[in-house]
Amino acid sequence: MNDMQFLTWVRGTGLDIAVSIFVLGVLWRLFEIYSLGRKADLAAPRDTPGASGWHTIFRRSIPPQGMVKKSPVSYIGGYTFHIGLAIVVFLFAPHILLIKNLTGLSWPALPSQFIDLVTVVTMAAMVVVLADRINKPVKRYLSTFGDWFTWTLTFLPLLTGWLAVQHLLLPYTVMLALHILSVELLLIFLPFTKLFHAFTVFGSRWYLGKINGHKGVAV
Amino acid sequence: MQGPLIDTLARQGVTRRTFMKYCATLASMMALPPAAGRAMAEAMAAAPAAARRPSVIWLPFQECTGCTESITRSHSPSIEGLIFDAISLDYQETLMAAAGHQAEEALHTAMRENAGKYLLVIDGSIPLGLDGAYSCIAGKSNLEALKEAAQGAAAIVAMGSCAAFGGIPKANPNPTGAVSVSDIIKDKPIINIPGCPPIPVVMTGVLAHFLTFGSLPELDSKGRPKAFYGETIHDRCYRRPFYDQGKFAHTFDDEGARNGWCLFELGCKGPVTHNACATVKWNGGTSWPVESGHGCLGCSEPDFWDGGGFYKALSMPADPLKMGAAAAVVGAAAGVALSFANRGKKSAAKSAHETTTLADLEK
Amino acid sequence: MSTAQRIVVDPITRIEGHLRIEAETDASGKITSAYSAGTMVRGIEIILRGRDPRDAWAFAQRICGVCTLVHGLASVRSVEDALHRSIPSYSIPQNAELIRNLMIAAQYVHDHVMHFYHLHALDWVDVVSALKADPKATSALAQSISSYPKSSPGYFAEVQKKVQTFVEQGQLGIFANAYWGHPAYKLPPEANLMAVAHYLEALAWQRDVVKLHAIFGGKNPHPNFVVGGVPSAISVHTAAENKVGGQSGTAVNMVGLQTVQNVIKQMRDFVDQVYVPDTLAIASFYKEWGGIGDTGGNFLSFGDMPMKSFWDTDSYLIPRGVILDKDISKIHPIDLDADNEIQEFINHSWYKYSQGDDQGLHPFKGETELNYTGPKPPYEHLDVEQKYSWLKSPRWQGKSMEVGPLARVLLMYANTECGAHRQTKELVDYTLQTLDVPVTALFSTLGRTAARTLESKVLADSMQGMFDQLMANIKAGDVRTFNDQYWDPSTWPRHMHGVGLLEAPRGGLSHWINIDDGKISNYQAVVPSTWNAGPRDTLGQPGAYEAALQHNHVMHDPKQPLEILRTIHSFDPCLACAVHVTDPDGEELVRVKVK
Amino acid sequence: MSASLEKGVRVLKEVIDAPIASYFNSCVHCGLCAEACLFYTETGDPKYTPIHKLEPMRRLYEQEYTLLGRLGKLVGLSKPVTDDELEAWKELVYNSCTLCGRCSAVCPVGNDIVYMVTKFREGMSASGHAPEGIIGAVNRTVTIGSPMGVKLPAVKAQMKHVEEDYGIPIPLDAEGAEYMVMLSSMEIINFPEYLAAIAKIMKQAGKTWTLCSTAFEATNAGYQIGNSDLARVLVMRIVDGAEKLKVKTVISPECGHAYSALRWNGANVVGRPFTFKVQHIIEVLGEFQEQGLLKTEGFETDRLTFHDPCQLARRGGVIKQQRNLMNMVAKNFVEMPDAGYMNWCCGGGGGASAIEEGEELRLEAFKKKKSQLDAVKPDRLVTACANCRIVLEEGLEHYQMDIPVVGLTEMIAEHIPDQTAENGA
Amino acid sequence: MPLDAIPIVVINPSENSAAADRGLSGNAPVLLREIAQLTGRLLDSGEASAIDLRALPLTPADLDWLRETLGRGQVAATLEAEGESTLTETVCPGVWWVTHHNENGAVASEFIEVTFVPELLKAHPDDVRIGLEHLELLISDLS
Repeated sequence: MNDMQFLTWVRGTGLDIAVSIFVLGVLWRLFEIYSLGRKADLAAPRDTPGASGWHTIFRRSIPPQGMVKKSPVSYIGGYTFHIGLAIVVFLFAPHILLIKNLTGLSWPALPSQFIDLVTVVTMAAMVVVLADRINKPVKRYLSTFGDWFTWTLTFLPLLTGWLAVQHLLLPYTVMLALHILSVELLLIFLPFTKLFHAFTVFGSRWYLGKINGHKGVAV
Repeated sequence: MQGPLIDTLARQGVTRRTFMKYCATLASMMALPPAAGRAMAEAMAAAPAAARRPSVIWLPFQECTGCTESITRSHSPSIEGLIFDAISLDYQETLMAAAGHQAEEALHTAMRENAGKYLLVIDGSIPLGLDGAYSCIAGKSNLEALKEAAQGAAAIVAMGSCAAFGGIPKANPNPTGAVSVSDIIKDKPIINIPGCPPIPVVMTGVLAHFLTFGSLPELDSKGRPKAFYGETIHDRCYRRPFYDQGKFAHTFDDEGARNGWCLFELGCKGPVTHNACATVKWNGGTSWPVESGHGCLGCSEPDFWDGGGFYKALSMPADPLKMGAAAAVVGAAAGVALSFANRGKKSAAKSAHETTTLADLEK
Repeated sequence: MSTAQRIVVDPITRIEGHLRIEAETDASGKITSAYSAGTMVRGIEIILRGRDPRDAWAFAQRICGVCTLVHGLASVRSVEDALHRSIPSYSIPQNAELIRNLMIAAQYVHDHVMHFYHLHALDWVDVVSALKADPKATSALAQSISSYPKSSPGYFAEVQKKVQTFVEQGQLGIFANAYWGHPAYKLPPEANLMAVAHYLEALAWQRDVVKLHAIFGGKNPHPNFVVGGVPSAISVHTAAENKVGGQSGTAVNMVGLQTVQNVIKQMRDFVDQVYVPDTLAIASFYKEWGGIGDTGGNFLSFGDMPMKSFWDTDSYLIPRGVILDKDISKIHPIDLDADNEIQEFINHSWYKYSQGDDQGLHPFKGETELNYTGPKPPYEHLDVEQKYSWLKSPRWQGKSMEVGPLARVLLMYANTECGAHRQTKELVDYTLQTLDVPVTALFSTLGRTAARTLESKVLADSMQGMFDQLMANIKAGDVRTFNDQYWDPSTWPRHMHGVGLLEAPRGGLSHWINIDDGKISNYQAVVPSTWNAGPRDTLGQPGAYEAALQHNHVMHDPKQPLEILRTIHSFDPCLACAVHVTDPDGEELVRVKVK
Repeated sequence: MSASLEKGVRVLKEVIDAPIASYFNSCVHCGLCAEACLFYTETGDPKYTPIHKLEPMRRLYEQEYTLLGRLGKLVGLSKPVTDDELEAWKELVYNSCTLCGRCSAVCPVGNDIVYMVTKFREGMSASGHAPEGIIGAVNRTVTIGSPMGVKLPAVKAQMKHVEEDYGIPIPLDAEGAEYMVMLSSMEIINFPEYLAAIAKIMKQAGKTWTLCSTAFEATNAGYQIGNSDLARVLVMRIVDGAEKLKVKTVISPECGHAYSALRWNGANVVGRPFTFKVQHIIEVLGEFQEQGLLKTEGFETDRLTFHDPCQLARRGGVIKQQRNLMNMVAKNFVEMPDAGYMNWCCGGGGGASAIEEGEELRLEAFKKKKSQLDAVKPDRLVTACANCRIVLEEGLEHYQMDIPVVGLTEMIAEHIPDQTAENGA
Repeated sequence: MPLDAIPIVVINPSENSAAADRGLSGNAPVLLREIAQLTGRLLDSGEASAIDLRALPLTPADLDWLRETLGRGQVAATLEAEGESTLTETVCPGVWWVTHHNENGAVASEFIEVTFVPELLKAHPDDVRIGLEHLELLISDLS
């Protein structure tokens, strides 16, 4: 298989397989998780404005008071890499095009130099977060194979994408193919690893907000 | 700057200044540093003028004659310049006067007289199906003709994407079993000059290099001269700044298209295509595909015909995703099935509930 | 030549591709029957199946690198026709039609000139004889027939010197082993020298005029097209508003349009001052070829150069129609969809039809299944009683047709009511008068070659009008070049079919496409050389090449098949060929290696 | 698998629901919950990371309710939960967790870890892995009526004592009263002033109220041990009492867990909504203050600070009221760092204070409270939870800090003008 | 129709004058530093050097900017050899802007040369020798 065939495969059959497993996995896992259901709360609710599942989905994106000081690396590194990822994934023109092709939705892109910068910052943040995981007793204690594996799965698309754009290490065609392949691996494993938090985080926050909101606590 | 070649050129009215200019421009085109132009001028000037013009034999196989047409569009050196001053084009079906057995004889004479020295140029792919009956010249299969001609060749130039990589005949489902020259010939130096067709100046430039230095230029992993195929179209494209700014043409006739914004969204394969179109341009520097508004087809890359569609951006799926809907159904079905299993399990646990008593607290 | 002969000439050179012809001569050396065979196939119709119809043009274009744009454009038109048949409001901006016309016309002029000088001329011009010419006399000759500025004695002396050096070196290259000195060459040395000089001039000229294709299509060979218009957006800006800096966004800017204007002028100048005078001058030495190479008198043209729209055939510069039995007083209309009009037969072609090989199939129902039954290579000859070619045999109402410049010129000649074609009539009449030959001389090898020249003039002249119209549109603020409605195949009806017609330099071209679910389900290209070079059909009727060769060809020396080349080249073949000459009894006689 | 383990697993299967599944899938092992947990911050031992305390339940969830987990169990990649493991986890689930909810407050993906711990305790208790101390408390509550063994006569003695001291009658089993007041046994034994304070306040507010002879004990050890069945038994006593006396509102005393158990969990364990309201005494006081029914005189002048009981503030949504009440009677009120919603637990909630073997750890964790107090150096510490009060006093004594702890209700009552005279006149 | 009859069709009203909108890639200003460095080297060691402008990712706007910035100096030379070549000294003496056109007038290559006199302008000793022979012939013709 030459590099062009490799690229065409990852853009064609490979993508098809990856997206299919992703869609299949996401639906299966969402059903599996949320079909367990929850009993209705019979306690009389206390109504406080701002205390609800929806509010919590957004409110939890802001660090609670004092916590940034407690664990600056987790917060700054984590926020940087999540926001960076979002920018790179959703505001880079070629990615928007893919999303447009798959969903029909599109929006304006950011200049690629900026995306480039964000990618580097994101990768740096990820490396810092990784170092933190190795150094911090709690994180090291909690970490399993899955944590190292998913870090790699997330890092590879950034690295390969950046290398491809910068024309480093391997010819662009191969690098682009590796980039797409790494994204496909990410898609394939996402529903079955802790990466699935990308989906359940909303459900979790909503439940937290809902359960506590019932008590009048805006969490 | 002295030497037989420069003297010969001088006799033809080429001054040293002209020659230096030519070398500077050639070096620029071949992406060599400016100093190389002077070095090249000196090397070429010092090269001994051949007693005979080197023999070039050009065999057409599964081709469309586009490569031949392309070389006739070469500006510097021009095709007539090559034929009259630089090479002896002893066999070229489209241009040669003789036909039939006279042509065959010219071929065999040239092969005999220049054994071991001639440059063999091949355009078109070679079909292996039906014992080669898909393409025959003089009743002889291309495969046989290639093997015979390759024996005495000093080097082989696979001209165009068909000869270099199999090209359009090899496109899915490859009905005739077409292959490239390098799939067949393993014991001769082969230089691939892909493109559909290749840029004329690339063809003549490589010929000139071989004739001047007697060796092949440096090649990349796909057998292409690095000087011309070392960088991608995208790298050298004048529209690259727009890509970087995120400005794209969305159709062939919108504001972006008229302003010359990046054609990535319209399927341009510039980022994965190694060729010199963006710098050398076409037809005497008049224009080139991207400048005229159509994305690069990627024609100098192997199997570009099966690269997923010319209007699909590289970041778009090469084929429509076929399994997605099925996967969604399967995923939902699996999810629903698991839901029922889980809820069943849960209610079973619930109905088996035995009220905990104080005694139960103690194990 | 005292016995019947069977001759094998393979390859026929100075054509595009691989063609083989088999013919038989009687004892006098006269050809009694000839067989034309395409010996190369790539299966592009098969490769196209299942692909995105918008991509098809690029594949189809690679059918031929000489015709280089016609297949691409025919393919684009086939998809557009499919859309138009399903969605009648679907249209192409006029600017796109004009740009396409300019590109087609430039292709004609470029291709015809190159054919005449580089592919055909060596059949009539003895290069070696040019060495004997007197440059002064050559200059006088040149000046007597044309006002072309490059006609000084010094100019011709230089050309002669160049050829001299070349010949003296002993390496004739592409001119080696040819038929120099053959008695069929009748030009005086001065005319030969002039032609050789123009051979070189034309090489330089053709390089420049293809810039028109480079402006609109990005490159030549194989310029780019797009379904729905042309891909070259018009980029006319002031420098101040110019976003790219020194030059406008696309190649179609002020500089590019100026180049186009220059090319048009260059084309007209060369045709008027070199091509037309040379044709007339050379033809005057070969008038007997006005009686050789008649194909039987059936001509077909699909028409082209829509001034308004592809679907408005009344706006075509070149008319559509069929002429039967040389009767130019009656133009027969063509029904593209009628099952019994355009059909392809394969009795003698290496294909298989699912319903039996004897029937003819309309291209919309066409099938392409390769079925090679010929000899295993290396082979000496083909069995012409059986299948012997990779070409199919297209027929109109069961009749063999000639397509190409002669067909078009005859149709324009027959349409004199239309203003544009008065020029054609005048040109044809002037030519016949100048050469002093009867009108029947048109149906010949000479007529075919002359028609090509005359057509070049008509088209080169028409280009200025097209360009002016384009400029007027731009001036009026209309810069539209592309219709992006229905660009996405997901917006198309599930089942469509269409035909893209185009008059290629070599004749009527048609691409037939069936589209199901946005993908090509069947693709059939019926190309000019299939009409002309196709083998015999079910009824045994010969194709145009075969018929022409069977008309009045007496081989001076079968070892030097110059006569065959003249007639075959007069069609400007677009494939690789071979010629077999077999005994009328079918008995194989002495196999003569033609050397 | 032992029968008890089997039962525990069955109970867990019953209680694992969508929020828990969602939470487990959302956890990214970021470890931020550890930073919020005083058992981790004061010991530095990563095993006290809140989410880690749920590890056996996580595995059980995956093995029971996810396809991949089932496969993993099948091929031996995922080990089944054992008695030994649960026994080892007892310390993490009970001793080192006070259900204070700070971890839930900081989790970036929104996992309600306390919610999960309460569910895990269902399985732990059902499988016999609850700590002795809490089991004892449950036993006493169910069999005797109160975790500290207080019976009705003891309550009556207190009532009498208050009536004598303050001259205010304490109603018992008064049908149709607006409020039914609950007590915690700690108040009956250690803080009798509470009952007096209620009497004074109710009198000033002019509200009718009553104690209930069959349901005076508010503490719900069943809730603390995490057993709904036993919690239900205890809640039902209150429900029966309240419905029998037809009161409008039941007042939960100054006890955080009692409030959570009745206010938020009660209806759910009995399986139907209450016919009466449940309010914490601080909520009631807040209402009285708002309605102008609470009038005080004079101010405390020494430096006071307030310890927010977790169940009242963070888990109960009552934060402003206690501050308004403080300001009513205190001139020199200062807030500790992190006070309010993010206040640190005393270290003894959720039943932890009942675990003898957990004392050392509790005292270690108390350093957090110590540092909070060190930051403001109060003269006295006010709170609104009897359990907090006891744990705080223990801790302060251990660290030899001389800061008395007082109940807010009592402090308010002290500032209510003497009503005996008025009324007696 | 003459081309100048075409009115200017404004497809895009100019929005603002941000560098990016004018097509500047930002690569040109860097070149100035390189040129300065090369000029320093020329002064220090006499070593001439050249920058191939086609080998750099410069937009036409970049080139315009550079040309405008460097300006035109006092010396300009034209060479007629297979198309015109122009060698123009910029306002910085020793920095030359060299443009080679092909026979069709298109720009074939473009350099900035940092040298006292561009190599191309100097007569080659061999040519001078031929010139001398020619001169001697002329002189001998005088007598």
